[in-house]
Amino acid sequence: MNTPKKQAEMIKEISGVNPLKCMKCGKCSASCPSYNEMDIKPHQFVSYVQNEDIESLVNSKSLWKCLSCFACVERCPRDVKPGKLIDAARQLVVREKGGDYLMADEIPELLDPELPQQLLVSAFRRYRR
Amino acid sequence: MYKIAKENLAALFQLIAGSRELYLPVKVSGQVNFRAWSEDAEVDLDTLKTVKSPKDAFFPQSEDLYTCRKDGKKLTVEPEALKEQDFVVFGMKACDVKGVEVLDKVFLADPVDSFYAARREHGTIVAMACHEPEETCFCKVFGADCAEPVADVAVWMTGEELYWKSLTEKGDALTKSAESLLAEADAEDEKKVEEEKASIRGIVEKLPYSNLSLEGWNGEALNEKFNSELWEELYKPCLACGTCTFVCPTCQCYDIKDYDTGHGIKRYRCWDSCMYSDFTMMAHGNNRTSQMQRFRQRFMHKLVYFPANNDGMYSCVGCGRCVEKCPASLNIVKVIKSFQNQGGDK
Amino acid sequence: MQRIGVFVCHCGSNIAATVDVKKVVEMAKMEPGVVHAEDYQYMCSEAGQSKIAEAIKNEKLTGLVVCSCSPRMHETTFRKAAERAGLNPYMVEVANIREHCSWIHKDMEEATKKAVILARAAIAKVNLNASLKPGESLVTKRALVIGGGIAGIQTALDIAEAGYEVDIVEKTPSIGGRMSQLDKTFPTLDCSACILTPKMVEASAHEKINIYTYSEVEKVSGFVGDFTVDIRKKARSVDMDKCTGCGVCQEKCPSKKNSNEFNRGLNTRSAIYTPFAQAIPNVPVIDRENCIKFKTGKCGVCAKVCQAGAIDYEQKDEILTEKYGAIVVATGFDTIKLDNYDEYAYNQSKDVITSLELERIMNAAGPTKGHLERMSDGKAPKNMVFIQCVGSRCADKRGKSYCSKICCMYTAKHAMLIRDKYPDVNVTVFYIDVRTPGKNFDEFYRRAVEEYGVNYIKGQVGKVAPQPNGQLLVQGVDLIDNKQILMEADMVVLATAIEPDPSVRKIATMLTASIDTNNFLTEAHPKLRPVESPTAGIFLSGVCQGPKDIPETVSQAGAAAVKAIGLLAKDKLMTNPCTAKSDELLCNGCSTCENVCPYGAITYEDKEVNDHGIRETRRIAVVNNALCQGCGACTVACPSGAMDLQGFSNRQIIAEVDAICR
Amino acid sequence: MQELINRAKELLADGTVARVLGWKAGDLPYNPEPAYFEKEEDFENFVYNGFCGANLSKYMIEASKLEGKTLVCLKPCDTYSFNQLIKEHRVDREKAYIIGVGCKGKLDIEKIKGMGIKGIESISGAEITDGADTLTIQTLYGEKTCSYADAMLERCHVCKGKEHKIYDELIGESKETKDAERFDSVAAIEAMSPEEKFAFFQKELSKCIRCNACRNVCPACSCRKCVFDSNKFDSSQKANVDSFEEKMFHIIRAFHVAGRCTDCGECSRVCPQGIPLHLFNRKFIKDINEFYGEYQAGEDTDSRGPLTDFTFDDVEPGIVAERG
Amino acid sequence: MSIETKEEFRPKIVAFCCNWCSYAGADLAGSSRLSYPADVKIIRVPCSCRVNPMFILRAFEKGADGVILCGCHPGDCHYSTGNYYARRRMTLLFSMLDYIGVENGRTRVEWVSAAEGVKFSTTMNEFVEKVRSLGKNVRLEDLRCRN
Repeated sequence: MNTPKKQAEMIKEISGVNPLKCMKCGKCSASCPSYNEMDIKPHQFVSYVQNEDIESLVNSKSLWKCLSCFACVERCPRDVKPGKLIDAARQLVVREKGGDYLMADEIPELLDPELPQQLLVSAFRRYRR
Repeated sequence: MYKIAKENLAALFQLIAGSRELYLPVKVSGQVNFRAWSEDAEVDLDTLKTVKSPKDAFFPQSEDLYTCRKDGKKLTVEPEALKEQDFVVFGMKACDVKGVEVLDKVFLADPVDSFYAARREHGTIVAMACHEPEETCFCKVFGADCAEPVADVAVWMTGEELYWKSLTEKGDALTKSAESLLAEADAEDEKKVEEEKASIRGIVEKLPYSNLSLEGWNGEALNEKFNSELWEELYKPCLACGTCTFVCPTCQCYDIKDYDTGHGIKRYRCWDSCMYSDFTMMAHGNNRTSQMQRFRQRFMHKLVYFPANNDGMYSCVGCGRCVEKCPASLNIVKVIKSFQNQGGDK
Repeated sequence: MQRIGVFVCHCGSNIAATVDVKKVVEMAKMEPGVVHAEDYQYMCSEAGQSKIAEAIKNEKLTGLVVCSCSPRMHETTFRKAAERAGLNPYMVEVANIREHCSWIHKDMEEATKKAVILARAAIAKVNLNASLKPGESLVTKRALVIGGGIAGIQTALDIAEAGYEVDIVEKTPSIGGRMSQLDKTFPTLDCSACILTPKMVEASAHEKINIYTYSEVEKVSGFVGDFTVDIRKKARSVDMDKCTGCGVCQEKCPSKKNSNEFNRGLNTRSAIYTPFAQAIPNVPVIDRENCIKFKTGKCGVCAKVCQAGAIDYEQKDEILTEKYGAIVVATGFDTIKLDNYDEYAYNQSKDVITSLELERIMNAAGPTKGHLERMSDGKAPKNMVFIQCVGSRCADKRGKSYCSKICCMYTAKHAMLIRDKYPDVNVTVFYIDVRTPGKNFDEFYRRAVEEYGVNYIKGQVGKVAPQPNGQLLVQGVDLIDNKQILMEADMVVLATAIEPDPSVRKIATMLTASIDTNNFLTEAHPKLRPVESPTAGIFLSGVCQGPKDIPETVSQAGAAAVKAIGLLAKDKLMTNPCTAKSDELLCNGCSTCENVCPYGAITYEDKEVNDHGIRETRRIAVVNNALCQGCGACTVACPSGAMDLQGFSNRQIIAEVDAICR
Repeated sequence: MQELINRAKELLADGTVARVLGWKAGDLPYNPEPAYFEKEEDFENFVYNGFCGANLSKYMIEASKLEGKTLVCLKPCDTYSFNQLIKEHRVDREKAYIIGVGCKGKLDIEKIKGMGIKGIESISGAEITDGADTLTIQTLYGEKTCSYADAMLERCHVCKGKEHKIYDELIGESKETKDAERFDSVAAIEAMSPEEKFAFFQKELSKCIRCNACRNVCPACSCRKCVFDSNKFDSSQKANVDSFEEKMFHIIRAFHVAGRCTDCGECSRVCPQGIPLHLFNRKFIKDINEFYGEYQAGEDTDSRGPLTDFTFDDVEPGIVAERG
Repeated sequence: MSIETKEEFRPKIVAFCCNWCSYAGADLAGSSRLSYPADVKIIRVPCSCRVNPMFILRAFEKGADGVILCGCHPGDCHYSTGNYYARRRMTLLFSMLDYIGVENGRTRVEWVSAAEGVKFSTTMNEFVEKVRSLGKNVRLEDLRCRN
């Protein structure tokens, strides 16, 4: 397991985001369609990464509630892109599982009807290789 | 006399270069000039004339005289060492050899130019007869015999052989060092060389410039020639470049300059050209302010002043390089002929 | 050979902490021409300067090298010190061993080595320096102010009061600028027109002030003290002298459906119009693009109804050429375009407006006669949402990276005014930070919250969605409660970022005044010379230099005026002696240099020369020293090296190159 | 040629011109020299043939200082140089009477000799009126032939065209000689690796003897005193003491004539060491065309040269690295 | 041994900076304590258009390994047009140097405003790094200037 510091570095590297640019305006949270489902709110993603509390982030509900609609990415006035941060956190989880990737034919069985379609699409986009 | 097959020349050059520096005609990017021999050099003995004359071997286009070093406010002066390494210049022609005679008059006369003298001392000249002289040649006019050059060693190239004849002690030394590759020539060979000489002389007779007359060109003619109105006409196409002087085997003028290396000064001398506007420029200005005067200077020097000071020896050897290379097609022959015609008219 | 003195400054520990100054002194002594070298704590101090003066006298110095801070800082100081001690000031060079050395390098050995080299380069240069004498140029005692807003008006008034002639060039038909569009001003809530109009009148009535409205600066040439400016007076189609300002033409004009710029397009105006009632001059202009007469050739109503016969359809643009000693730029601002902010639905709903539009709506002379109503249906709003920082503090390309500075205060003002006039309207302000530095500013904002019950929510709005019922669904966040907020509003007001007026780019280019990446004019020094452009003779007033509110603008306007007056009060200016010079013996007369000179400073003369005994008449380049600014473009264009720059000569620069590379 | 002589004599006789600048036959079949003709009898030696390659525009700088008009014979390519000199105020149009002479490509004696033809006694086929496309050369070593095109100067293979850009009258027909692309040779070098480029130029320039023929023949190098002869830049060295100086001299010379060089090819024609100097100038021309739009120096007398002009969106110097 | 000297190679870099923008930008880099290698030595010129190609070749002749020219951004020239001329001149000169086989990483033009201390410092860091990777300039030097 990586240290929190290393994890935070990895997230920053994967996402290409510099959390220090955030001016805490909250526009990401204001824009988020899944806001109410989330325990950690989009604007908080940024401070969690900044504070290197990745463990909370990867264990949060938010991790799997983000639709990756990227409204926050589009609208962020500071170019911070919280959506990319959470996306990176997800990727971190996936990576730390090692080579434990899903095979395409395993997916239908695992499908949760509650899971937003957009998340699926996003996941395929991201992990197709 | 010795001989060596042409195909063995490469080995000969390698052998000579093993003990001395060797300069000979080398073709680089289509042009043949005297350069230091190296294994991959494209040696070209067939081209009659190198672009530049081989005078570089004794009087390089530029050479350092001394180095002045600065250390804080302390200055040290280190004179450039004189040439100590023996070297061979292979393939000079009769005219080029005569050119060296002219340079000797200048640099070996008192005060002796030590840099030049050292080079002359350590240099051995291997001169080659001109197998096929060209229309621009007029060495005969200046008393050179391109069929039988006089140097440390004379060589003839004919057929598949090169014939080698040592003429001096230096030549003997060189011959000795190359002994392993040279074969004794026999009477048959001697005959071939004589035939070659005859053939060359035959061609020389037919050359368009061979009958050029130098009548009237001597020290006594100084004022008459100097004041001639012809110069005003002759110089006009001159572009004031230095081509004629830089390809010439006898032009010996140089300038002395300093180069700031950042750590001191390198004093060097380099060829200068009397065609240049800043030639002999002094603090007060210039002796010769017009191109006509500069143009006249060159030819007066070659045909009048030099013979006047050197027992009638002209400082032109008739190599014809200027005839070939002048961008405006001017040359010493045209000058001589113009005066001749004018004389005739009178 | 020069006798050079080298003076190495410790600058306290600024230099001495990283550069071994003793070593620099010791090494400098080794350089050719150096006869004296010493170091001192603060070379720029009184004591340091007198050390220099002493050395000049005792050692008979002919040149000085000061190794210290940037020449941009103290070159003048040392040159003046040298001059006082009897040495030509241009025999002084500064080696920058602070900004370019001690401050950026940590390793002592390395920094010292570099300082030695920088000193060596300066010494090499001084060895080739020559005494230079500045020329003189006369000052035209007249100022030009570009822009007739509050900044321009105040600057013009202050200059005029000092007794100098001032011209104001304003591109719109009236002076007044943005301030004339405002309803009330913070934090005092006094009526904008009430305090502005008297200033406008004062300016127009001032005998020293000449106002060109509906005019633009077309071309600027010359230099500090002697600018020549072409002003284009656009055809007004109305004779200024004849018009009485009765307004009948505007009433009768049949073309009435033209967007009213003054009201930010919220209503319409006639084709012949004055932008607003208190316009100065009170002379209408014909908007030729929309005038029926100009479009079809028929109509001519205005001419028929004009008793004074002032209408002149034949009028043409006029170019005036005037001379000025100083130019003040006061071109002001505009709000940014919101085309890229789809999430706020500005282009989709008429009820999403900018704050400047709200000013017009609130204004009694505005499109709604001062009644707060929705532009879509005229209904009075019940719920209003204000969104702050729209386009300000934005790192992406859609907005501006800077804080627009005035929005927090005017939003508080708007909220307060609405709650005051319409107590039943709920006002919500979404903010990121509330920034209120300024006298009585924070108190003002607190009053909005505490006394007027404005609901301030910390958090930005993510989306404004127009609903089929005409309502606006505002989706925001409350970061304090950690709650997403969905609320319906009747009107949404966007505190839109401001940017320099787009015209400023062209003007800056004409003036050769530098502008930053946001198009704000750059000041000569951000702290010490905030109202001057780096280009001599150009001064900055108002928002063209950076975001400001009215009191700041007025104070800067005054400051710019004082700087301009300081210049105009001089009869003569010393010109820079570092000008180009042509060597007549080398000049080919080929005109290449003339082609690259931006100042027209090079002309040609047929001149008799004596070139080492050859006398002939040649075409020779001659440099006008008053016009030449010393850029050196000509020196490189010149193939023969005839053209050289004094103070930065070819050989001087080459000496520096050599010294650095050796 | 006779028509040209007749017309020149006519103009001399009626006082239109004070002298004629043309070519005088040399003492070898291939070395005519530029010459002035002032009297009727001078024309005996007047010649205009394939060996009259010299660009007489340069001589007009001096001729412009003389009393009266000078009749000058200019080939189509020479007229570009003349225009450029007018633009730079170095020649006086009023002092020139320009006869645009026909051209069917000029010959390069170095090329002929390069084919191993030596001992030349006479050459036929070089006359401007000759229709033949073969030269027949009598030598001491027998008769030789070569095709006219093979003996042409490099510049004629990339001829700018038959049109005279400035003239008072035209005499003689010109022939299209262009059979190669002007920038191919430059492009070939551009395609080399940096090491190959360096080796190529190092080799070529090592031959340079700093005779200044290229500079002195160049109509664009019209400076009264060259920077390399003055101490203005501390650059006067006279000889290529170090290989750096060859590069310095040729780069700076090319830079000084950049945007002014008409590509007349005189530099390459006169170089005694056969250095293809036009490769420098043509590189600049190619770059200028690519970066700033097609520009032909000497096309006219009033356009702004590319180095005394700019546009706001010119390419950045970084383009050089980007192009790779 | 040769590897060791390569590691220690410190290039000589000449930076020509215009007085109004880039020199001030360098000053700002200094007052902001933004470091860049001491290999860079700045020569102040009034404008980028003052820089003659001869100066650049001269620097290489005397042993410089890289030359960089900094001026005001196009459009911001204090003399209004100087940098436009400099831009053309340098483009052509650099192209020529590239053409004769001089590594194009040894020359650079960068527009640095008075406000761009950061850009000045990053530019210099990058440039020094680039020149360092190219090693000693041997194609355009005068050997006599070596020690």
